[in-house]
Amino acid sequence: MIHQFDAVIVGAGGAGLRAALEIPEGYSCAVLTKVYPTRSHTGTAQGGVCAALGNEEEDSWEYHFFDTVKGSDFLGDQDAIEIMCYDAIRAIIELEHMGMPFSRNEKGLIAQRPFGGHTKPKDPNNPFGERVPVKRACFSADRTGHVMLQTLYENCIKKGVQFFPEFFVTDLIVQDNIIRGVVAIEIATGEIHIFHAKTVMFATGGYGRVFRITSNAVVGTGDGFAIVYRRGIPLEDMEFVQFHPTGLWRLGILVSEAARGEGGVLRNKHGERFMERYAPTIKDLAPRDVISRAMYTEIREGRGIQGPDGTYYLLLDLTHLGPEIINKKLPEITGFARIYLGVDPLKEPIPVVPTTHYAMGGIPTNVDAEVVIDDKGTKIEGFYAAGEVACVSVHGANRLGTNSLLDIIVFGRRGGKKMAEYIKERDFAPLPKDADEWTRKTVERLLNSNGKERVSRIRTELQEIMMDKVSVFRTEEGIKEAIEKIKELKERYKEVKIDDKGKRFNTDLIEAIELGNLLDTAEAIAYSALNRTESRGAHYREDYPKRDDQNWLKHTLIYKNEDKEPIIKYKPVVITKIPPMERKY
Amino acid sequence: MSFRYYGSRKSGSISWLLQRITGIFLIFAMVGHYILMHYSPETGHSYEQSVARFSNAYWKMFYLTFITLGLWHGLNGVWSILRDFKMKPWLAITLYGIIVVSGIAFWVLGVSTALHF
Amino acid sequence: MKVAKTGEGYFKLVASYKKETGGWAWIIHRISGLALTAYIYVHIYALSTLTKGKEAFDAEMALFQKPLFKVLEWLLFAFVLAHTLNGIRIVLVDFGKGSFYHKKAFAYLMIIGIIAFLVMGYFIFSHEIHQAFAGLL
Amino acid sequence: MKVTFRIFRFNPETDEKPYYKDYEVNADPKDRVVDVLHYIKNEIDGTLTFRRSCLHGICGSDGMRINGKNMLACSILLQDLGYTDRDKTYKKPIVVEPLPGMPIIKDLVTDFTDFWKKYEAVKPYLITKTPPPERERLQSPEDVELIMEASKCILCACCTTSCPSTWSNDNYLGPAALLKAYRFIFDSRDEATDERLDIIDTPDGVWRCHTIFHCVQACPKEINITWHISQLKKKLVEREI
Ligand SMILES: Cc1cc2nc3c(=O)[nH]c(=O)nc-3n(C[C@H](O)[C@H](O)[C@H](O)COP(=O)(O)OP(=O)(O)OC[C@H]3O[C@@H](n4cnc5c(N)ncnc54)[C@H](O)[C@@H]3O)c2cc1C
Ligand code: HEM
Ligand code: SF4
Ligand code: F3S
Ligand code: FES
Repeated sequence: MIHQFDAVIVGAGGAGLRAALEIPEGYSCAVLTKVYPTRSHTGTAQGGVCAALGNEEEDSWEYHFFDTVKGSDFLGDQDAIEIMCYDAIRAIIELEHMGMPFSRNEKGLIAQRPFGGHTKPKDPNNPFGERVPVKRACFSADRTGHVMLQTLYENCIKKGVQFFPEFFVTDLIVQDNIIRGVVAIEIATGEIHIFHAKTVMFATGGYGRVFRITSNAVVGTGDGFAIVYRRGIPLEDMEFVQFHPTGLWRLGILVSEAARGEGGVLRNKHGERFMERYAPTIKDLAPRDVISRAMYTEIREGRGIQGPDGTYYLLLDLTHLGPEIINKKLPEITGFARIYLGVDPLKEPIPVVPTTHYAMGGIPTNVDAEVVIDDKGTKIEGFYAAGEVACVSVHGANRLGTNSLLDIIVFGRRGGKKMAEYIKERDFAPLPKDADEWTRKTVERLLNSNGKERVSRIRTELQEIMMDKVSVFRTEEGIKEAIEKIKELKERYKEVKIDDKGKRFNTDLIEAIELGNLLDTAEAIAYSALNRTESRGAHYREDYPKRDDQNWLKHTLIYKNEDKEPIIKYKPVVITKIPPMERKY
Repeated sequence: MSFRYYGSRKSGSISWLLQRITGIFLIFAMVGHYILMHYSPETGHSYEQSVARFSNAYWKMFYLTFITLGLWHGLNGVWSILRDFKMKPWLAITLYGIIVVSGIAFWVLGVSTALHF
Repeated sequence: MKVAKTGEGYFKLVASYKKETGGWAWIIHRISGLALTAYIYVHIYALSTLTKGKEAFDAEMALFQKPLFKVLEWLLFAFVLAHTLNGIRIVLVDFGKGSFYHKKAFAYLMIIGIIAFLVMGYFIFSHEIHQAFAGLL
Repeated sequence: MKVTFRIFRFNPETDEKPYYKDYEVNADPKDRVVDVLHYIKNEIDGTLTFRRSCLHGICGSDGMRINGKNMLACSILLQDLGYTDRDKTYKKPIVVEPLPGMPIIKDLVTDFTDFWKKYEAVKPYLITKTPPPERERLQSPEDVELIMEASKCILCACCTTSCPSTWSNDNYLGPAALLKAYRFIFDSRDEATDERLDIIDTPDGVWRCHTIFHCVQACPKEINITWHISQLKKKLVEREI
C-alpha cells in the first residue's frame, strides 16, 4: 500500500513527538513507530532534564555550556552545545506550559537537583577555577522521561497528529541525495507499506541491545542507524558508547544518577567510598565515563564483590539518606531494587555494575537536525534526524546526565521547524520503481529460509562479544576479535531460519530483521573503535590511554562499503569558546 | 472496536448520593427492625401484636419511610446493576418500566396496609 | 484487520478472575442486595395480608414459623449483615479514606457480622436450643 | 528448577479456537515471567507472540493475565507465583493468558484500539485559557502531590481490563481513563474542569465504578485508582448540589 504524507516522522519518542508538534496545520504528517508511542524509550528516563533555570541557586546557561563541553571531552561541537544550553531554559518552560508535572520547590518553581558533571565555579569571578556541583536537573520524582513522553504524546493527541503505531520501518527511500520516503511493515497484518514523503525524520532512539548488559529496552536495536548506514549515509562517532555506572547487577536496569545526586555513594568490597580516589573534588558526581572506568578498575583489582553466579558487582549505598528522601524522590528505582533483587535500599546497599546506556554517535546532522553526510556540509535533502539516533554533536565523547532529554526536545523542535519550512517550499520527489524491493526480498528470504541458525543464538553471541571486547576498556586485539566474530555472525545470519511463517503479528520475523540491524550497527561501532587510537570520554583504549588532541580532535564518519571493510573519513570539531584543556574532576 | 463515547450528560451523581444516604438510613432501620422483631421469637409475630403496632402513629411513620427508602434503594440498586450491561434501548426501557411499575405497585400495597389501621 | 474475541463471557470472567477482598465484597454485596430487594417485596406482600383479617394472617405466619423458614430467616439475616456492614465499608471508601484501609475494614466488619450472625441464631432458635438441651440442664 | 508454563495460544488466522499449550522449562526462581517467555520464544517455539519492551515495568507493553490476575510479565518474579522454597518446585503450572475481555490479535497480543479511544475521550491534555506567563506557572508542592500518583500511570491497561464493569459493558471508560481525567481535573493549572467533569458524568463514565478494587490490585505502579475515582465522584456530587 502506498501512502502520501508531507512529513513522515519515524519514532515516537521525545524527539519524534516534539518534531510532530511543529508540523503546521494543513500539512499531512505521519508518525511511525514500532511500539505504541507511550511505550517509547524516552519513558524510561528517570533522573531529570537539564536547564540553568537557577530556581534553587545562582546558575547560568554558560556554566551549563562549559560543563557540557568539558563532559564531552572537547569533542562536542560548541556551536550546537551553545544553542542547546541557551535554548534549554525556554524549552523547559515550554514543557511546563504544555502540562508536564514537574516536582516543585517551596516557592512553587520547578525543583532542581544536582547531577553528574553539572557544576559551577566556586568563585563566579574565576570561571575556570575550582568548580562545585550545582542543582540544575529539573525533574519529576524519578519519572522525568515518563511524564515528558506522556506530556508530548498528550499534546500530539490535542493537535490531532496521525500515528501509525506498530509500524516497523525497514528502509529509507533515497535517491540522488533527495529523500522520497520510507518503507514499513505493519506488524499486525504483515503488510508492507510505502510512505511517500517530502521530508522524513529519523528519531528512532538508541542501540543498547548491541551489548549484553544494557539499560535499554528490547526495542533499542539501532534500526535507524543500520537503515541509514545501509543506504550509504555515514554514521558519526560510533565508537562513543556510554556505560552508565549504576545498572542493577545481572539485569542492567538503570538506577538513575539521581540516586547519587540525592547523596548516594558507591562503595567497594571494603565499604570504601572509592570515588574519593578517582575524582577528589566531585567524587560520586563525576561524569559517567569516569565512574564506569573507576568501577571496572575496582573490580579488576579485586575489590569487587562476587555474586553466586561468579560475576562481580559493587555497591550503591543509599541507606544513610533516610526514608523521607528515598520514598519521595526516588520511589521508582527503589521499587526496582525491591522487585528484581529483593534488596531494600532503605536498609541495604544496592548491587550495581556499569550498564550500556547511550549512543553518543549517530546520524550526522547540523544544528537544525538536517542530515549532512560529509565534512563539506552536503545534505540529503529533506532528511532529518533527531534524538539519540542523531549526532549533532552535543555530547561529543561523553554525554552528561540529563542532557539527552534536553537534546531531544531542543533538536526535535528545530528539526520540526525546518521540516515545516521544507514542506511549504518543496514538492514530492517521485518514488523510484520497486521502492520496497529490499524489504520485500528480505521478508521473503527470512520467511522461506531453511537454514539452521536461530536468531536468538546469533544475537546472544553478538551481545557477548561486544560486551567483552568493545565496552568500557578496549584494546586493538580485542576489537579485532570482535570484528572477526561479527563477520562470522553476518555469514551465519544469511542462514537464519524462523519458526513463524505467518503474516499476522509476526514478531519472529521482526526480531530477525532487527538482528540484521544489530549486526550492521555493531560493525560500525567496532570499526570506529578500532580506528580511533586514543582515549577520549567513553572511548578508552588501554593501548592508547592518553587523549591525543594533535591527531584525534575530529569526528569519525564511517561509511558502509558493501561486504568490504567500511570507509572512514573525518570531520573537524567546531570549537568556538573553550579550547581543549585537561579534563579532571 | 466498538467503543462509542456517549456524552449524554445525564448526571448520575444524585442517585449515587441518595443510594448512600438511604443506605445509611437503612442501617438504623435494619438494626431497629431486628431488635424489635427478633429480640424474642415468642413475641411480635401474632396478628394482634402486628395490628397494635400498626395502630401506633410512630410505627406507621417508621414503616412508611422504611418501605419507601428500602424500595427506592433496592430498585435503584437493581437498575444500577442492569446498567452495568450494554442493553439495547428497547430492553433498557422495558426493564426500567418493570422496575418502576412494580416498585410503585408494591409501594402502594405497603402504604395501603399501613393506612388501613 | 480481523480480530477475535476470546469468547470469555462475563460470568466466566467474574468466576475465573483471581479475586481479593474487593472482588469478593462486591459479589457478596451484589447478591445480598438482590436478595434483600426480593425480600422487601415478599415482606410488603406478607404484611398486606394483615388487612385481610386474622385468619389469613395467622395462616401465613404459621408458615413462617416452620423450621425451614426459620433457617431461611437466619440466612436472610446473614445477607442483611453482609450488605449492611459492607455498605458501611463502601461509604467509607466513597467519602473517607476507606480506599486505603478497605481490606482491614472488610475484615473487621465481617468479624462483627459473624458474631452478630451467631448471636441472632441463638435468638431465633432459642426455643429449639432450649428443647434440645433440656435433658442436659 | 522445573516449572510448567501453560500459555494461551490463538492465531485467528489459522486456529478455529483458542487453546492452552504447556511448556516445561528450567528456570530460576529469580527469573521474571517475561524471561521465561523469551526463553520459550527463543529456544522452543518462535511462534509464541507477546509484546514487551523496557523489561522493567515502565513502558506498559506486557500486561497479561498470570495465574488469573492481571500484571506485567516483566515485574513479577517466578518466586512470587506460588513457589515453595521447601520442595523447590511448583505444584501447579503458571497460567499465562492475554488481558481479559479484549479482542485478541494473536496469542498474548490484544487489540488496544478501544483502550486508546477511551483515553482520548477524556481529553488527556492540559487545557488553559489564560495566556501563559513568561516563566513557569506556579504550583505548590502540595498541588503537585495531588496529581503525582496519577501521573505515574503507564497506560498498561491492566486495570481497565480487570474491571468487571468493563467486562459487562465495553463502553465503560474504565479506571485508566478516569485516572487520566483525574490527572487533569485536579491539576491546579488546568482550566477545563467543567468540560471534563461533563465527560465522565455519564452512565458509561464514572458511575459504572462499584469500588471493586480489581484495578488497584492489578496496577503495577501501585496507584490507588479507586481513591482517585472516589475524588472524582465527590467532585461531581459537589457540583450538582
Ligand atoms: C534507563 C534510561 C534512563 C535515562 N535517563 C535519562 C535521564 O535521566 N536524563 C536524560 O536526559 N536522558 C536519559 N536517558 C536517555 C534518554 O532517555 C534517551 O536518550 C532519549 O529518550 C532518546 O529519545 P529518542 O526520542 O531519541 O528515542 P526513543 O524515545 O528511544 O524513541 C525511539 C522511537 O523510535 C521508534 N522506532 C525505533 N525503531 C523503529 C523502526 N525500525 N520503525 C519504526 N519505529 C521505530 C520506537 O518505536 C520509538 O517510538 C535515559 C535512557 C535510559 C535507557
Ligand atoms: C442496611 C443498610 C444498607 C446499606 C448501608 C446499604 C448500602 C448500599 C450501598 C452503598 C450500595 C451501593 C453499591 C454500589 O453502588 O456499588 C448499595 C447497593 C444496593 N443495595 Fe443496599 N444498603 C443497605 C440496605 C439495603 C436493603 C435493605 C436493600 C434491599 C431492599 C438493599 C439493596 C441494594 C441493592 C439491590 C444494591 C445494588 C447492588 C450493586 O450495585 O451491586 N440495600 N447498598
Ligand atoms: S492505572 Fe495502573 S494499571 Fe491502569 S493503566 Fe495505569 S499503570 Fe496500568
Ligand atoms: S475495578 Fe472497576 S469498579 Fe471501580 S474500583 Fe476499579 S474501576
Ligand atoms: S516490558 Fe515495559 S512494562 Fe513490561
